[in-house]
Amino acid sequence: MSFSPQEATTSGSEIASEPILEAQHLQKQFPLRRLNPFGPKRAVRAVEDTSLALYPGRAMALVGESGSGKTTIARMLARLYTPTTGTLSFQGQPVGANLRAYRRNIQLIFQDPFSSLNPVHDVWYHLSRPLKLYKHARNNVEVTKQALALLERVSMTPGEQFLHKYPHQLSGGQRQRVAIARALAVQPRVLLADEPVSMLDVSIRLDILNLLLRLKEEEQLALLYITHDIASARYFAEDTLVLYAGQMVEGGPSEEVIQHPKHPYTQLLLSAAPDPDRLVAGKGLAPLPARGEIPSLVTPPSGCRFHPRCPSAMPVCKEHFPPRTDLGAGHWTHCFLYGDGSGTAFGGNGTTKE
Amino acid sequence: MRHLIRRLSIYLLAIWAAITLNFFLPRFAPGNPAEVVFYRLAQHGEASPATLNALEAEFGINTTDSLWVQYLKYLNNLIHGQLGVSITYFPNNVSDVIGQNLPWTLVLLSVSVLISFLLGSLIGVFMAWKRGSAFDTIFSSLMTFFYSILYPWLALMAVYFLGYSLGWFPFSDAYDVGTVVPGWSIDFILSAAYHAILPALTIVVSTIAGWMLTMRNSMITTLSEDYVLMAKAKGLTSRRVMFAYAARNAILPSVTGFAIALGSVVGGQLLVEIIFSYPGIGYALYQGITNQDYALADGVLLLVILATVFMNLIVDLLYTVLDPRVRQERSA
Amino acid sequence: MRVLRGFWSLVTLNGKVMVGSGIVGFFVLVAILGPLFIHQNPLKFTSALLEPPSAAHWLGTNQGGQDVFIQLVVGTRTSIFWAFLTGVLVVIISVTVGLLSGYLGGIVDDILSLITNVFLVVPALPLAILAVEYFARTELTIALIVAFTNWAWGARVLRAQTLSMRNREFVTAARSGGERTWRLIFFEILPNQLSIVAASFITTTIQVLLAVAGLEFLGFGDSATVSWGNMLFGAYNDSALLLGAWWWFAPPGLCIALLGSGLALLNFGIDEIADPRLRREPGLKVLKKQKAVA
Amino acid sequence: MMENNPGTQPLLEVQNLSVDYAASNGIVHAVTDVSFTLHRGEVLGLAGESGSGKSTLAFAISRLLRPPALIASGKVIYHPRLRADQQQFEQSTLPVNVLDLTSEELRSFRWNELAIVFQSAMNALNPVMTIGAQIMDVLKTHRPGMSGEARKQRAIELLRLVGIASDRLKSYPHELSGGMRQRATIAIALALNAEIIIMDEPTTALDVVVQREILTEILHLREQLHFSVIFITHDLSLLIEMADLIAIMYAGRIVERGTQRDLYLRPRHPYSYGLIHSFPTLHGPRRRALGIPGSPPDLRAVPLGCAFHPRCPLAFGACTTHLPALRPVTAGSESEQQAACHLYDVRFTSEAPTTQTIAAQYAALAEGSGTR
Repeated sequence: MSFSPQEATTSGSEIASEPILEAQHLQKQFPLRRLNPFGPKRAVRAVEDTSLALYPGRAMALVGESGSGKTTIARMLARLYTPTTGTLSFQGQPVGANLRAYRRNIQLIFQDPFSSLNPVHDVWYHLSRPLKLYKHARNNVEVTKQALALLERVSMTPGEQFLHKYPHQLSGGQRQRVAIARALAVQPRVLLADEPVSMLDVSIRLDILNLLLRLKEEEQLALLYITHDIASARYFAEDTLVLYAGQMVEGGPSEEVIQHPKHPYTQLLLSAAPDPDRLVAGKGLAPLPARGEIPSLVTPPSGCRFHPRCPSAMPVCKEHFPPRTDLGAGHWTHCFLYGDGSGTAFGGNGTTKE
Repeated sequence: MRHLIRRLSIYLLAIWAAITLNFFLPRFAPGNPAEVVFYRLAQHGEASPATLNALEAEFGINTTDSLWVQYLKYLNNLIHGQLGVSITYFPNNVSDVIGQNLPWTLVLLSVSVLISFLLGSLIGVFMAWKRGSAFDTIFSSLMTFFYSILYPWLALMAVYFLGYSLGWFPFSDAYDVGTVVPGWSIDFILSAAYHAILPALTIVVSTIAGWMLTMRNSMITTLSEDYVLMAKAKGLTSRRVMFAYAARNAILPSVTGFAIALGSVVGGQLLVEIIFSYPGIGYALYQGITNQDYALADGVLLLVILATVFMNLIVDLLYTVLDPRVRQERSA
Repeated sequence: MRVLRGFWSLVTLNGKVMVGSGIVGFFVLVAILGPLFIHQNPLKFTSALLEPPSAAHWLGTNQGGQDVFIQLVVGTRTSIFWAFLTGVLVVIISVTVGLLSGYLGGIVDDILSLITNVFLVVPALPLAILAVEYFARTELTIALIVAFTNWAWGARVLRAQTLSMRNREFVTAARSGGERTWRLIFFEILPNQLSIVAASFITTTIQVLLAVAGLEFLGFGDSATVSWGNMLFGAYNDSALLLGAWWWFAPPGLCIALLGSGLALLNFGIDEIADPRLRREPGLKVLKKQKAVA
Repeated sequence: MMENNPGTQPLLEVQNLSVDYAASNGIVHAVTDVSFTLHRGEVLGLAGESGSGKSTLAFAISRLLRPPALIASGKVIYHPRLRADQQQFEQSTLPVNVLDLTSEELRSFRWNELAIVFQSAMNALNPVMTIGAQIMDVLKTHRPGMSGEARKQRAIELLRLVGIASDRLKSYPHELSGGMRQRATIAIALALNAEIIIMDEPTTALDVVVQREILTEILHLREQLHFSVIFITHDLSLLIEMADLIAIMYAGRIVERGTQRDLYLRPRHPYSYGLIHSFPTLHGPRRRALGIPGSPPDLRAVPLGCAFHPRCPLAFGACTTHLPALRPVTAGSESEQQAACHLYDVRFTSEAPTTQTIAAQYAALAEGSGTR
């Protein structure tokens, strides 16, 4: 059995290899249409100053609620959106204008397998397009051969049985496997999985996650796993990054972030997550430390965008977005409660583990 | 606000385009329409070289003015309501002819369109509510046949069978020209209403199928919405569920459709007036066309286009009242 | 053979489609084969004036002694040919405008939808008359002008569809897979819209059939051509009404209404196939006997 | 006002309820032979995946099924009680079969006795009507004696109850956030103090924090107002935290039911076990989990015998041929836990498996697939 998440969850210092995909200071604004051309410019400020790095054979989870900007980040990494500012580099080289060459290495897996496959095309067609576009197959015989191999890799056997089926003839899990096979057909180095299981039935979710984990290990793929379910981030990814309203609030090794959350938002997220163990421990639903919903991104709160909901908000939170505080072991957060003495520790053990 | 300003700019552009087309077409069309008109006038013995000059000016022939100057003059005339002189009703101005005929058209059109829309939508609501019943089946078949009927043909049939053969209704003119005098008298109104029955019936019958279909489909879609199910679950009366929840939402696409369909209804009305010799602007248009009275025909057409655009604006306003989602966008 | 069987199963899938294609098929057959059996000039004047229907003249004769039945059969070909041709023309315009406008967005969309909206607001028939009156009276002129005044509705529907489909994940997936724009439009989006294109073609053809007949009725047709609309024009202008010659004006209009009904049925059928909510469920009859359903 | 202890008096008894869908290629059994009892003041959780029939069951109970669905057999017995505070749909406490009510009785039964909260508040609220009007609508129909001002006061009170400011009375649904909309539908459900509120995935479309807020709100309101809840969800981990009793459905049947504690700590049906362990945990060792192999069955072709047998790591001969019935998992025990599984039938197995045995079988399966 090759799966052993604990071993992979090492502290940041042990990451040997160089990042394969690195994003620095990405920012994305979607301009809104104005009626009055002289009026103020308005935009949806979807993502602010985000930096992250993906490593071969490792998975990073982006955790956040709707409106947190996680999908926008994935689409910027896939260059479906052009970042407003910031740089992307692949294997140390800045990403240039040749998007097709870039997409040879970066592939996206979508949330909804019911809409990510074209209802009018069969499985063979879906797999043949990347094979032909990236010249991995020269003719239809080769396409069929490789398509069968791809289906095999995503555990759809015997492949012949599925090759000429249309999406509506497949179950949700099978469709998502075809979508993964399509991404693999490109022979990418990085997979960006945008909530790959949230539309699937509960009992088959782990099956798909395990498939992605197997691919990550066997092929040393770098994985970005986007989810709103923090428990699955713990299961799936070595590293976790928590987003709130387009801002990075906390990140580090998954186990560290989840067992010792520092940012008040991460703490809120964790206390809101369903946790049957609480039942065993004693009484039912724990009270939430904060209420409310994600603010509008057209006119977001100033400074730290969580401050209107934050139980520990200070005047300074309204003024600036807090700088990054390293908490050791690769764990960091953007919160004035930590570092520099600009605030007091929050939530019990505010000190780092060393 | 946004929504309305966008719509308004569309309307202004539409009006401008129609006017401009009306100006340029005769100037670029093959042949010399001024001469055609002149010879027609000559037959009436009302032509003089001055008339020809006036006509040529109207069509932009043999004039020293540049095209732009002509265009500006033309626009200026339009703004002052000068649409030229009608040959058919010489020496009356086109605007006078239209002014005389317009009320008839407006009354007939608005009455029959309202009846058709309300009745058709109501039938559509019931068809969807009682889907699969005999009521639905019968009206569905009728709807299919009347969906694609030619107005003038239906008018001919009505005139021939209900008017000419059976003699139940009068089938020409807008009132009994021989016996009553136009005015606010009971006799006149009754006579006018009596004369309007057949033309109105023709318009209602040839347009109602469209409203029935739109409303039925839209209603069926709405009936499968959760809020209708919830209204039922709330134990509301069927009537309340049907109207306040289902039909109230289903009417929205119908209203949009209403705006789009107005154009074809207006076109149909023109044809119907011709058959019934109804003294509206459709009849004037026909006179203009058959006599190659371009000034008259174009004047009527411009007015019709203008009126349709204006009615679109009213429907837009109505829609804003009906749909709070658009209303909010307006205030935003 | 497979194609034929596929076509047959498509036709029999839905009762409305079946009846509709029966009617349309009949008219198309008459249009193709009918004139082959007629060896007489439909415009030939005879001395048999205004005869009611009889064995010699199935639908009687008109004031010029021309045989109405023969005119009707010959006119079927003209009317159907021009209606379908114009319909195709309209669909080509609306598909192009709709797809480009919806997919490309931005300034292209702004301009194209502005034009579309303008054409939607301006009434088609008056605009067509305005345009047609200065030109030579031929069927081609009418076809072009009707196409020019009727494309906007289809373009609007297709634009809305394309707009919603452009953001569907399978298009984004294909785009992130490296597909080119034209392939996205024609291989990913367009195949999903075929039912809408078909429905729009049929609706348009009905519109066009009526618009052409309307213009012909006003006398803008080519008087040397026999068509349903021209027959109506002749009947009305030669006072068929006052002469009581119902057999002269009733048949062409009836043919238009019937062909239109056939097309409408096809259209309703396609709607039902595309939107299952409009379909009548098979279990409905059983259900009525069930007490437990509200 | 509440004179009886929760969980003792039956309120709603569902007996052998079956729902079919008439499809073009035959009949599909969406719900088959389902029986359960809801007691006063209880939260009953119904869990299952897509196609398990959980929502169909809820619609059948409230008689809101739409064609082509129809109730094939069964009874839904409702036990009314006299309530001094309000108008009653029936002036007696004799049990009635909801499926036998005339349409007029049904109209009065609805919302007075049974209210529903739908999955998507956006779709369940009439987009062209204000929130206030949608609340007052119910009052107008069911409390014709109430004055306009009283209706308005009641609406404000209801909104306040679910944490919405009274100035939202004039808001349209699209002007509210997702969480607020769902609160508003709950306020509507509370309007007539219904005895039963069916909640069909009320929080599925919401983000976790809002979801938690609303669940807390629901439990809090139940304490205050003493209604019973049938809570339907695909997310078993939610139910374990908030339901008193849980029934798990698979392919249209209840396969296991028991208290939340029993189900979480000692799931007996292999499907229940698999479902519970399909959720990654926040604490404890991170171990490989497998979920359940295979997919939920296509209702048009449900496997013979136990519908779960093709996916079950403990399936044996009888599972492919005999349909298991719900039976107590431990004979004579006071626990109400029941499972529809041959493993607990003495005719097929001499000794019933423990949760550990099921865990071991699943682990063996995981081992097998790990080497794949």
